[in-house]
Amino acid sequence: ACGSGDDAEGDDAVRKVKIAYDQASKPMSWIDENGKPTGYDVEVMKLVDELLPDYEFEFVGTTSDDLLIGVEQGKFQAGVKNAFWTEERTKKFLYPEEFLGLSSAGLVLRKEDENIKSLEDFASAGYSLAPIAANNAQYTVIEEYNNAHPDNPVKLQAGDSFTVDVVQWVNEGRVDGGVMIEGPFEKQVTAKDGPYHHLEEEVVYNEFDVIKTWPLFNREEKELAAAYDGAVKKLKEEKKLEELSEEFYGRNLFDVLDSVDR
Amino acid sequence: MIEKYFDPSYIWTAFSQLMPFLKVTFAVSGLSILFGTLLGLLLAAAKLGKSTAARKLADAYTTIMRCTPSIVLLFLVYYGVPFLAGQFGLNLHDVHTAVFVVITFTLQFAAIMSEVARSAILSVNRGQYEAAVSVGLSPLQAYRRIVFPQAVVVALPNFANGLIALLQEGALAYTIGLIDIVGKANLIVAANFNAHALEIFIALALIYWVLSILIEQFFSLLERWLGRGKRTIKTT
Amino acid sequence: MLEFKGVRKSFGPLQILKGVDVEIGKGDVVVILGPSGSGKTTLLRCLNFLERADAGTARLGSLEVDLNRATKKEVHAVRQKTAFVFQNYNLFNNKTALENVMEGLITGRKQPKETARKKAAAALDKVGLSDKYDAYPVQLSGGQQQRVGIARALALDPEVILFDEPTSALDPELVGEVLGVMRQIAADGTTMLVVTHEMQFAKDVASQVVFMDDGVIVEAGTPGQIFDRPAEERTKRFLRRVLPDEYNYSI
Amino acid sequence: MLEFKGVRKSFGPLQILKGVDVEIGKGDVVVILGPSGSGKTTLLRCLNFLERADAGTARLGSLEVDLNRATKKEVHAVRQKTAFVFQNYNLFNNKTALENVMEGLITGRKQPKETARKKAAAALDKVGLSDKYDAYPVQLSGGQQQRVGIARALALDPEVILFDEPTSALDPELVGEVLGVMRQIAADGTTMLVVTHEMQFAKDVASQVVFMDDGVIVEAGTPGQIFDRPAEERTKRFLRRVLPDEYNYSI
Amino acid sequence: MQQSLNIPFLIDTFFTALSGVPITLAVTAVAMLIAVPAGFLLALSRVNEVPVLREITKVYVSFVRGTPIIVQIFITYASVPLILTALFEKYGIQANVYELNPIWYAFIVFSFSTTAILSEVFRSALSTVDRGQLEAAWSVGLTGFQSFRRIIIPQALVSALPNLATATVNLIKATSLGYALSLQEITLKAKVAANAGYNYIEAYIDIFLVYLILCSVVEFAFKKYEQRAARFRVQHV
Ligand SMILES: Nc1ncnc2c1ncn2[C@@H]1O[C@H](COP(=O)(O)OP(=O)(O)OP(=O)(O)O)[C@@H](O)[C@H]1O
Ligand SMILES: Nc1ncnc2c1ncn2[C@@H]1O[C@H](COP(=O)(O)OP(=O)(O)OP(=O)(O)O)[C@@H](O)[C@H]1O
Ligand SMILES: [Mg+2]
Ligand SMILES: [Mg+2]
Repeated sequence: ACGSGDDAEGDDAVRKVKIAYDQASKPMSWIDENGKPTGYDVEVMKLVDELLPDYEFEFVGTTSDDLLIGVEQGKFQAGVKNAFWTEERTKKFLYPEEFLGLSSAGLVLRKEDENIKSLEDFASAGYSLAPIAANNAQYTVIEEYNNAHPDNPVKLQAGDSFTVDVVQWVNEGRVDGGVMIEGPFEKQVTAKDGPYHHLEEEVVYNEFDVIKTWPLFNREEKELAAAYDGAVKKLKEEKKLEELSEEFYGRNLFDVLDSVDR
Repeated sequence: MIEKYFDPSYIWTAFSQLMPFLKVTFAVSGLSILFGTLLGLLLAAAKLGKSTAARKLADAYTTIMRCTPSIVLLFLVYYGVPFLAGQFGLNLHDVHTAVFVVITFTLQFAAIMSEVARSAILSVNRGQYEAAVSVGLSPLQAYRRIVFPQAVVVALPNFANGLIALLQEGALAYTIGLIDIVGKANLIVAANFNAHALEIFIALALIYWVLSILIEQFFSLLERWLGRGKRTIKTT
Repeated sequence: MLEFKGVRKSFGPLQILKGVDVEIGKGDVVVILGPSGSGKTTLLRCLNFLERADAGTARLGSLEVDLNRATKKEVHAVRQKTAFVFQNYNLFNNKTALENVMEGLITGRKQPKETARKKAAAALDKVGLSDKYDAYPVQLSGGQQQRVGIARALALDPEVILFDEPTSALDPELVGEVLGVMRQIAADGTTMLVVTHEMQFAKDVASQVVFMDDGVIVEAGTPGQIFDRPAEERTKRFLRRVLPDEYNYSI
Repeated sequence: MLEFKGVRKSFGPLQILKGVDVEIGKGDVVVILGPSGSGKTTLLRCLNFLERADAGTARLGSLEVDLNRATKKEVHAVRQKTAFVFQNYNLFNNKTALENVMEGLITGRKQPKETARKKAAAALDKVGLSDKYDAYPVQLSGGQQQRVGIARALALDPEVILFDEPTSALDPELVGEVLGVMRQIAADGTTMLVVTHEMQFAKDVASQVVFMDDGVIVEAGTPGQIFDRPAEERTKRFLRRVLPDEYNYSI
Repeated sequence: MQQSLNIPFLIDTFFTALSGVPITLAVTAVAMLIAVPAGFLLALSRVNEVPVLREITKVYVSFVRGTPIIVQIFITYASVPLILTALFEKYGIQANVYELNPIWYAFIVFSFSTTAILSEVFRSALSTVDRGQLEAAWSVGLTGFQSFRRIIIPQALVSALPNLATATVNLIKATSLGYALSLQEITLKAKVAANAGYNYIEAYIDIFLVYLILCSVVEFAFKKYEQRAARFRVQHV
C-alpha cells in the first residue's frame, strides 16, 4: 500500500483506510499461521470492505495499546479489538450506530464450584479471580460490576495478557476462577483435539453475560462510520454475522440478542 | 500435576515456528547497534570534550533517553516523528514500522553506549595519550590507535550487556506490530489461547541462550585479543 | 633553534613555573639540573603542550607559538618536530616494544611499514634490546622499558628531543652506553633538552647547563661555569652535596 | 635473619632466575648490583610473593616457607614482616601522600589512627615532603612519588625492607639524604635488601654486595672484595664501565 | 487531528502512578542489595579464573543475561509453583505455594538478572585497576580482602559507576515487567486507570513523567558520587 500521495486526487477515488486489529486476541482477531489477519472481528470488517466500493481497507495487526493510541491520533482510521461500549470512551472515540458482534463472557471454575452462576455468587464466595490484562474488555466488565456492587465486589487484579492461562490456573488451584470468552474455552477444553480436553471433567464454563462489541473509529471519521453502519446493517439482515459467530465462537450468540442489555 | 500442562512436543514445534523470525530480530538490533554505537561515540566525545555546551547537551540527552521507558520513547517516535514530518508536508504514515523501532533503539542505545565509552576512555591512563601525541600522532590518531584499543577492552563487557539487552527488546517492537522472535512467541501463545505458553517461552529462552553463548564466546575472544599486554588484578 | 620565554604555570594556587627563559642553538645539548619538585618535568611538558602553560612563548626554528593560546595546528606542528622521553616511560601498553617504536613513524610520520620496521629495529638495537622486539611493556624490566622509551624518541629523528631523566632506571653500564648514543645524535645535529641527575653527562656533553629551583632558573652557563665557578649560593649548595668529592680531586 | 635458597623463576620459556641463594644477617644491608634485565626485580618480587617462584625456599627469622607452595597464611605473615619499595613507586592512586603512608599502619598493622598519622607525618618529613601531605599521587613529581614510596615502607618499621632502585628518580642532593636515612635505619637493626645503581651507597653502607647477571649470582662479598678485588671477569667488566675513573684516583 | 488531552485524568493518574513508586523502589532496592555483592563475587571468580566457579559463572551469566526477563518471569512464575506443589504433595508438606505474594518472584528474578549484568560491569571495572596497586597493598601488609576494600574497589568504582547507573535505571524501568505478576507498580497502575476511558496517551505521559523524575534523581546521585569517587584522577584536558 504505497498510494500515499493520491489522497488529494478527489472524492471519486477509492479511499484507503487503515483498520487496526488486535493481533493476539484469538478468536476475535489474530494473525493466523500464514501471517494473515483473521478472527470474527476481522472477518466482519472484510465483509464490510466488500460492501464499500469507495473504501479499501488495509488491516494492520498490532497491540491494544497501539491500536487505541493509533485510532485516537488518526494513524488508523478504525480499530477492532473486541471493545465494549462505555460512556467515557465516547469522549475519545467515535462509536458507530451498529455494533459489530457479541461476546460471551463467563467464569471458568472447578467442577465442584459448578453452582456459581454469576459474579454475585463468585464475589459472595470470596473467591480469587485470575488477573486480567488491564486493556482487556473483560477487565471493564468486572470493574463495572464492582462499581455497581460496592458492597460485594469481585477481587479484581490486573495482569498480563500472555502469561495467564486461565484453565490451567483454575485447575491447579492457583486461583478459584477466571473470566473467559466462550470461544477459547470451547477450543481448549470442549473440542476433542483441544490442548486441555483431558480436563473436561474438571473445569466448567458458566456464562454470566453476553455483551455487544464495537469497532472504534477516529473522531473525524464520521463518514466512514456511517458507511460502516450501512454495510453492517445489511450483513446482519443477511445473517452473515450469525454465520461468523458460529464459525469463530462455535455458537450463534445472536440467538440470545434479546437478553443482551449492553 | 506437571504432565497435565506440560507437553515437550510444543517446544520442538515452537522452534521451527520461531526461527524464521530471528532474522527480524537481527536486522532490527543490528542496525540499532550500528547507529547507536556511532551516535554514542559522538556523545562520549562531547562529554569528554572542552565545550561546556556540548557536554551539557550530551548529559541531558543521556539523562532523558536513559530515563524514558522504552515503550514511551517508542510511542513518541512512532507518533511524534510522522507528526513533525507532517508539519513539513511529508507523509510518513506508510513508512515501515521497523524504521521507527530502529530509531527508538538507536536513540536509547546511544545513551547507554555514551556512558560505556566515557567510562572506558577515562580508565585509560592519560600517559598513553600523552605518549601518542608526543610521537607526532594527532589527537584523533592518538585516540584511534592508542587510547581506543585499550578502552575497548574495558568497554566490551558493558557493551555486551547493552547489546544482549537490545536483542531482547523484541517485545517492544511487538507493541507496534513488528513481529520479531519475541513477538512471534507471543502470537503462538495467543493462537493457543494461552495454553502451553511455558513450552513456547522455554523454546524462546533456549534460542536466546544459544545466541548469548555465541555472542559471549565472540566477545571473550575479542577481549583476549585486544587485551594483549594488559596486566589485571589477579589475586592468584 | 629552540627558544622559550616567560613560561609560567600554576596548578591551582601552586605556582610551579614562575617565568622561565631558555635559548638553545641547533645541535646544542642543554642539561637542566635541579632538585626534585623544582618544575623540570612541568617545563618540558609545557613545551610539548602536554600541559597548557599559563603564559609564555616558544620558537622552534621558524615556528613561533604562544604556549597558552596555540591552535591545534600549531600544537601538532610542534609535536611533529619534537620527541619526548617520559620520566615514567609511558610505553603503549597494547603494543610490543617494536610496535611502540614504529607507531610514531607509521602513523605520525606516514612512513611505509617496512622502512619503519627497519628504523625501529635499529633504534632498539642501539639501546641493547635486540632480543625484546616482541615483548609487551609488562614483560619488560624497568630499565628495558626506559630504553624502549628512548628508542621510540630516537627513531623519530626529530629536530628536538626532550628527555626527562632518561637514564634513571639504568645500571651505570647502560647509562654509559645510552649517553654515548645521545652524544652521537647530538653531534649529528639534533637539539636536546635533557633533565638529568647524571652530572657526568652534564659535564661531558652539555653545551649549556641550566640550574632550576622552585620554578625559576637560578643560573645558566657552560658546564665549566656552573660546575667550577657557580655564582649563586643555591647552586653552590646543590653542587656541594651532589658532586662526589672525587670530582674535586680530579680537577 | 633472611635467607633464601635455590630461587628459580621462568616466564614461559624464558628462564629469569636460575637458582639464587642469598643469606643476610639481622641489620645487614645487602646490595644487589647487576645489569638491566638480569632478574633483580624478579628476585625481590619472588621473595614477597608478588611473583610465584617455580622453586626455592626462604627463611625469615623463625619463619620458613617454600616460595612455590606457601599457603595464604604464610604469604601474609611474610608480607607483614617485610616492606617493599617499588621501582615504579606504585602509590595508591586513590589516597593522598599521607594516607598512602598511613594505610599499612592502620589497616595492615591495626594501629590507632592518631598514632598512624604521627608516624606517617614523621616518615614523610624524613624524606623532605612535609608540604605534600595532602597531594594525590598524580599531583606529585616523579621524585616526590618515589619518596612517598620510601616513606610508606619506612613507616611500617618492618624487620626487612626490600628496596628496588629507591633513588632512581631523585636528584643527587636528595639521594644523599635518602641514603642517609637508610643508613640510619640499618643502624637501628632493620635488615635491607637493596637493588640499586648507586655505587657510592654500595661502597659506604653495604655489609655485602651481590653481583647478579642473567639470573645467577656471579659473585658476592664485602664491598671491599667486590669493588677492589673482583674475582670474576664479568664483574670486572661491569665495574670497569661503572666506576668513574675518579674512583681509581681516590684509592 | 490531535485530540486534546484529558487534563483532569492526566493529573489524577499521575498520582495513581506515583503510588506505584514504593513497589518499584522495593523491587529495585532488594535486587540491588543482592546483586551488588553477588555480582561482585561472580566478577572476582572470573577475574581470578577460579576453576569451577568461573565456568558456572559463565553459564549463569549467559543464561540470565541472555534471555528476556519477561520470559524468566514467566518461566519462574509458571513452573516454580507446579514443581513446589508436586514436591509438597510428595513429602506431605501442608503449604499453599499460591498464597505467596508474587513480589517474591520479582525479587528473585530481578536479583538474578541484575547480578548477571553487574558481574560484567564489575569485571570490566576491575580490569581498569593496575595490578601494581594490589601488589603495593599486599606489600604494606594488607590482606586480599583489605586490599580490595581500601584500594582496589575505590579505584574500580570510578569506572563502574556510570555503568552501575545505567543498570540501576534499567532495573527501575524493567520493574514494569512486574505487570506479568500483577505487581502494583507504576506502569500497571497507570494502565489500569487508563482502561476505563481508554486514556492511553495520558497514561503514558504519566508513566513517562514518573520514571523521568525517579530515574533522574537516581542518575544525579550517581553522577555526584562519581565526581566524588574520581577526585584522585587527573582532569582530562
Ligand atoms: N611478566 C614477564 N613476562 C616475560 N618476561 C618477563 C616478565 N617480567 C620480566 N620479564 C623478563 O625478565 C627479565 C628480568 O626482569 P627484571 O625486572 O627482574 O630485571 P631487573 O634486573 O630488575 O632489570 P632493571 O634493572 O632493568 O629493572 C627481563 O629480561 C624481562 O624482560
Ligand atoms: N597535576 C598537578 N597538580 C598539582 N601539583 C602538581 C601537579 N603536577 C605537578 N605538581 C607539582 O609541581 C611541582 C613540580 O613538579 P615537576 O614534576 O615539574 O617536578 P620535577 O622538577 O620534575 O621533579 P622530579 O625531579 O622529582 O621529577 C611539584 O611540587 C609537584 O608537586
Ligand atoms: Mg620530574
Ligand atoms: Mg628492575
